[in-house]
Amino acid sequence: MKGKLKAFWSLLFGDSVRAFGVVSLVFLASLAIAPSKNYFSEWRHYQRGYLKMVRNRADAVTLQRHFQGGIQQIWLPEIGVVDRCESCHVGLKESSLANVSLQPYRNHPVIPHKLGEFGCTICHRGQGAATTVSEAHNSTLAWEQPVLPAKYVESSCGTCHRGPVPGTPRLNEGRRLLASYGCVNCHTIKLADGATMKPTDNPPSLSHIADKTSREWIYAWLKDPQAYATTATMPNFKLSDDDARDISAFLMANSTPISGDTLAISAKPSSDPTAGASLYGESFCASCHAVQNAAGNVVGGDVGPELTRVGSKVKPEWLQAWLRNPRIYNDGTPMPHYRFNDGQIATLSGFLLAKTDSDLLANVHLDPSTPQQVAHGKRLVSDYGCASCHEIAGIKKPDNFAPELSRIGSKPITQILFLAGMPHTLPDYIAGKIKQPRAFTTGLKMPQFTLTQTQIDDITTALLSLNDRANSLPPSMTVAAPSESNYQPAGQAGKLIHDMACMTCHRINGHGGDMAPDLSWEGSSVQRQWLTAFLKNPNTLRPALIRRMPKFNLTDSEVNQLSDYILAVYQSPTVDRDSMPLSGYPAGQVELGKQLFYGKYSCQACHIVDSNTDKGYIGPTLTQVGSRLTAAWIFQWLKDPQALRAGTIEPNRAMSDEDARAITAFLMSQKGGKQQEAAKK
Amino acid sequence: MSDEKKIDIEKDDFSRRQFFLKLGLGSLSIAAAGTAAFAYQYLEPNVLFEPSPIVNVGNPDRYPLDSVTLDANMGIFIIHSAEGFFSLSAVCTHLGCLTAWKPELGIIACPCHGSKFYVSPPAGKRPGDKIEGPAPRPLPWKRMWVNDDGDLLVDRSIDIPPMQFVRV
Amino acid sequence: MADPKDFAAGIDSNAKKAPRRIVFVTRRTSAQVKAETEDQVQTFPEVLFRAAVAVEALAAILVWIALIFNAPLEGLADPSHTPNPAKAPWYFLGLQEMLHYFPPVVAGVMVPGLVVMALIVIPYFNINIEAEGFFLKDRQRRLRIFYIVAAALSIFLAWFHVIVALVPTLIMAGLMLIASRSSPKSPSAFRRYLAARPLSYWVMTWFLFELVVLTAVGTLFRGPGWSWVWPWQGS
Amino acid sequence: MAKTVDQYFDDLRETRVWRSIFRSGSGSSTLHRSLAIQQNVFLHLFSTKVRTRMLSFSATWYLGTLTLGTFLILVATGIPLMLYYHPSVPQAYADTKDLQFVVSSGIFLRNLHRWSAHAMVFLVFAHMFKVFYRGAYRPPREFNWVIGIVLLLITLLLSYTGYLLPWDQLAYWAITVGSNIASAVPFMGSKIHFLLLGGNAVNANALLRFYVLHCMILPLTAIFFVAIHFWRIRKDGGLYSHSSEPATRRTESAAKEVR
Amino acid sequence: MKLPSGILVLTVLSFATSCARKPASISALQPTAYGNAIVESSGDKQVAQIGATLHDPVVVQVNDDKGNAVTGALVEFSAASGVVFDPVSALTDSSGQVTTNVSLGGMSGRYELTASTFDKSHKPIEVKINETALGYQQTLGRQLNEKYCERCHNPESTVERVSNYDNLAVKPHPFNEGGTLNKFTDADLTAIISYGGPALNKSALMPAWGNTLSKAEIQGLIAYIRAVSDPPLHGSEATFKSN
Repeated sequence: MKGKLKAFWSLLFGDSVRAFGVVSLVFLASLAIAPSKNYFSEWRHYQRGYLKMVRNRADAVTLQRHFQGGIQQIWLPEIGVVDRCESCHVGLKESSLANVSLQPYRNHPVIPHKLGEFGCTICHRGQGAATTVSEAHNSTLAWEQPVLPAKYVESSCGTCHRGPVPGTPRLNEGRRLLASYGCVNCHTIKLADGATMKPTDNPPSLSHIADKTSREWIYAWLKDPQAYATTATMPNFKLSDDDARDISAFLMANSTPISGDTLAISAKPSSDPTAGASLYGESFCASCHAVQNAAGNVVGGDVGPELTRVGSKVKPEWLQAWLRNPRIYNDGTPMPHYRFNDGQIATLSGFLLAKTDSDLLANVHLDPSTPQQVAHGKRLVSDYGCASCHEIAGIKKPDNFAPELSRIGSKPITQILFLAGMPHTLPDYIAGKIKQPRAFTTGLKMPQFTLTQTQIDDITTALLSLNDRANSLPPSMTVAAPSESNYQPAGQAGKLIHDMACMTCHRINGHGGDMAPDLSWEGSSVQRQWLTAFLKNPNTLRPALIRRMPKFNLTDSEVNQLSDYILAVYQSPTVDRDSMPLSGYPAGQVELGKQLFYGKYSCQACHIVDSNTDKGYIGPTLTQVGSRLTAAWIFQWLKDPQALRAGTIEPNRAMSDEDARAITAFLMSQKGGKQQEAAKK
Repeated sequence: MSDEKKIDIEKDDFSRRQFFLKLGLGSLSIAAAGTAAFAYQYLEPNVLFEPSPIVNVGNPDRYPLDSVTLDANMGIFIIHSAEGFFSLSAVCTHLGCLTAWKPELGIIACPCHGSKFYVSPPAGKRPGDKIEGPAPRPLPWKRMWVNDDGDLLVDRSIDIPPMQFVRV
Repeated sequence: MADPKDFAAGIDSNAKKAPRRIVFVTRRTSAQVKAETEDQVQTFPEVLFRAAVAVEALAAILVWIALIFNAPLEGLADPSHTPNPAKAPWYFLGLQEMLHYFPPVVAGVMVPGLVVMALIVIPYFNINIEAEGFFLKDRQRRLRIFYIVAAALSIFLAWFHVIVALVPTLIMAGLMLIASRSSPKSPSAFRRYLAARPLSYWVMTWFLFELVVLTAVGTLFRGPGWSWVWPWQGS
Repeated sequence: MAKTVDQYFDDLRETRVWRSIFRSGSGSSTLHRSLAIQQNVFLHLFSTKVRTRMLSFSATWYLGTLTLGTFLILVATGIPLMLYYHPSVPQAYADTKDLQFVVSSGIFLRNLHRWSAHAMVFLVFAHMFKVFYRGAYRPPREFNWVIGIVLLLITLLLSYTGYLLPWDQLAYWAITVGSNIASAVPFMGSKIHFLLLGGNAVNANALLRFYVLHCMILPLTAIFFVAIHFWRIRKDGGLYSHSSEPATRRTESAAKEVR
Repeated sequence: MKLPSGILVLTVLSFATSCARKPASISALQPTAYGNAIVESSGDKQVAQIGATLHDPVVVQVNDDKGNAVTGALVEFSAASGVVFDPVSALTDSSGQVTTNVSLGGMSGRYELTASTFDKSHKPIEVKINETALGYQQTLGRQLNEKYCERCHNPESTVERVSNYDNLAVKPHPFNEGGTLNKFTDADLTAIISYGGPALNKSALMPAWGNTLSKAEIQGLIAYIRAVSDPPLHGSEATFKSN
């Protein structure tokens, strides 16, 4: 055996010429294999696979004609994009490949942009220059940004679109959450257009907290805010018992009485739950405040705090003072000044104070605080940055308390410490950080928020849009956010509007809430008589709505003041309220309008004119629209509703002037006679 | 061992040596030829960083009637004549210099070797035809069309037969 | 080395005469007169073929390596962000490892400068020309010098906590100790071998040993912050 | 068939044109073979004959030849790589990416260049130590040893300058660290650093300087010294042969005597 | 060498990832009981954005041959790559049910989830659950649907929205009525939405939206209608089945 091997060896390598021949052959073979690296490149493999797949389809000829072999490149020099994704994703532009589930051959779903003008990596990240799957999709040493998981892809819309975008609920919601969960109270977020993101939550001032609640409640709240109210947005700081004790001691000691007076009970809280419930309902408290029902579901609005256990929280005297006039305690509160009388205050406070939870404070036993505890509490309050959100007397709001997040979407992975077992990608890091902030390092101050997985994903999406590209795009390539106005009405009426917090629900001149109709041009729209009556005693216009206008118990002079102001100031430039008469339309026109209303335009699908026959439940009831709205407004509205109130759901029917005039005549004849007569009697 | 056999072995050895020599040299020649093919493939770029041949030259309103506009970066003329819009290559067919529009003469002229081309030609001639000079061919017409947004597009890579005007 | 020309060479004008080997014998140099002429082969084809075989084999191996392993390419250079650790090319990592311990003037300039100088002067100082065992002659004195030098080096390295350089130094010193206790008559072949090593051998081997160890440590065992990391720990 | 091809080649070798180019002519006599070396501009650096013993693998391990081999591979791969490379700051990196991803076999050539460079550094070191342990630097070869040291330094510089060219993080920081070692030279260190980089930091200037050094200055210098290196081998009496040296023989005989 | 290096890389990668995932799937769950049937209890036919977690968890129940719930049977979920189950396998609880939260994959289309358990003879029994992931266009359509269409086209009322369906003399088609809506071509649907019911001789109670909605919005609505239609319109969308 050995001899044979030796003979074979000397046959091949016996002398230099033999060795030369053999080694040259080996060398040739090696060189011949060298092009294989090119020939077997992945993109060629996928292109072959595409042609194979296409061959069996009905539209094979078209697809084969469209197919271009070789590396396909999208080059956008202005933004430094080189994308070669289409080398493998061959069928991206073939709309007939929508039902292909085999990647990389599926077509791209419809988006409002042309693929060739945007490339792929602008939205999906990844390495556009790469022509291998792992280099293009994954995070490598040479490229940190892996392909963005689809659930975060809306973040890329946010790099150019600075405002809300239709079709990207995730991004819009994420941005809203960033502002409304107080993230931006601690983290500065400078937007690419130079503005700084402003918080929309309204954390209460703690300067007078001793007036409002007990130290025990503060303690329990600090330990677990969600135990008090499941919808509380206050995060859990995971404080130790001692720390919670000391902070509560400090807050109580630091509190000063409001306006120097101690609060006194003005009326003994009534214990009539039925009357309380009905007043609570009449006042539409539920539009803003939620209460947990027996089934454990939280029902009601989220403007104000949840009231399920409010009786365990507030002091009765504070509650009554608050109900009497919340502006004394907090001038900026979104809570309206209801002008309740003493009896109503007694009823309502009694009703609310009965909402207690005996478990909440059962285990809270606090000894009187010592100066050391107060001092320690003060230190903790500055350490945890409580003053970033809450106003606390004697403690300044810290600047840049938490890391700035203006470019978090481009944070280099090499600068991130990941948790064990966590995928090493930026979205996973951000989502993980929001989900469990304290898990990353001991001693971190960021508290635990109560968010659903979907909310975490939304916030992550919004944060990922804050990246280098967003900050470096020329303004010509961005879509600016609609500018938010700071409109505040002036004068006596302005004070009244502020007092009743109208703009918590109503939007006026680009500022305010979106719970109730936009009042910017209300003056062109309504008749004075109706307006005064409505302000005194709001009745419902839209039967399908849950949230309604509460009754504020305004005095006549206040109503007049408000009506005058609305009619004088909130006038649309396009509607001259006096251009059309309020009545006196010829009967023929009214009849034509009726036919159009019920026939051609079938308005009864959504509106009720004759409450006996019509059932439409979407738009406002029109039985007395003739005494409510001005004819000019109705006419203009029928012509183009969105021009008067952007975003209203009434479809634009592109009516001719004739049709619109006829329907106006018909609607102006709906004066709600019976009810008015009944009222007169 | 007889002498004959010895010679045989020597002969055998010699031819075997020759075989290995040829094997080696042959392999190297094939390798050299293969490398040449390999080099050719390598030298041919697979992607080009060049502007797209399709140029958006903007709204037709930008070009008044009877105007000749040179897009020097793209090397094309956009001409709005009474018959309609058309696009001429601005690259001289002689040696590739960029031609220029001479409004005082109403012609396109090449600065390098004096070729001149018609824009509004006499009867029997077409825009782009040579008036004089060494240019071997008339300036080619480029494909032009209007997109959905109403902008004029020109594909510089496609020559079309003359006299195809775009009306807007 | 200038020698007086006390010889004369005749010039034969007969061009057709076969050239002869002429030996010049001068006073100071001894001619390399060989007892017998060695076998010689023609450079062409023997040497050239062998060279071709060697180069082709190397090329083939490198082609395979190039096919299988991709050259590293990291992210775009970012002057604002230093990777941790920032390493020089591997052949400088021995230097970088020393820079970890010594001031730049010592590790970055003096040591490499001295090494290069030493390498250059080697052939001019008759080093290793008398290729005889270092300890075979003048043993006591040389041992004393050796003890002093080895101890000084070790203390110096220990003083700076240069464990990675100290360990090879100590191993080399141990081997030299064995060599000093050996003689060409030693029963074991290894000790006979050590005994015959000259000083230049010891110095160069120590240098090679340090080079390999320092480079290997710098390449494989250094992680973030130039801290010690085992290759299998990863980052 | 083979014969006719042979004959065809033989005929070709006898043509006037061929003979005007290759003076040595065909034939396998010693003279022809000597002429083949002497008449060739590249090969004449070598002697026409070598000692048979020097052909054995153990004599040299072919380390010098292999180093030359890597150098040839580096030249052959480096020139095509230059065709796709712009030595400008962000572009250099993009070009390296393009070589990796879109140029046909670009990644193969880059790999080959990179690994050959590493192999060359290693082989140069190995060659040096092999020469030292064999004592092949002894007179009359001392100057060739010095040239060898120079070639070692050139090799290191070639590899080092090439390291920066991809302009990636690895390159950038390796060069930053490496060039700061140079600035440790007393008195003129910062000047060397400044001149090497063409500035105070590793930036566009440094890239261009390294590019020119890597592709022009250093390879030409290396070729110059390599030529001298080879020529000196011939002039210094061929490859060093161990037992032909009197010194060693003396030790060996001494050892024998003792035994 | 016939095997392309790409496939090699992919194989290695998928092998690596499958290795990495294995410990999760081979959780030390040992069934204590076996059922004869597996049925879906809730969570079928949900609609969510791509990559999103479904609003309601998917609940399946394992029953024995008499139809009684089985406690302690092992249920495993599987789907096309990209779909994430939390948990991916579990034992049935005392009511015989297993609940899992599902995040859909990254591509728009229909996802077929499989929940499987074993009977006593270790034969697998499965139930298929279908969910829909919406892409950009369909999400836009869904938003428009919620704002404009659903008030009439969805017969069910919620706390926030009272349905107008019952008030209409001619009943609109809920959008998941695939049997009816699939008969309309995209052009038909565009015409009805743009010009109202009378455009196709349908009820005038359906108003014309052509002046209110843009072309793209109407296309988005149609895409949404196609996405939620049950049964699906053949060939309109990809279906991702478990592999």
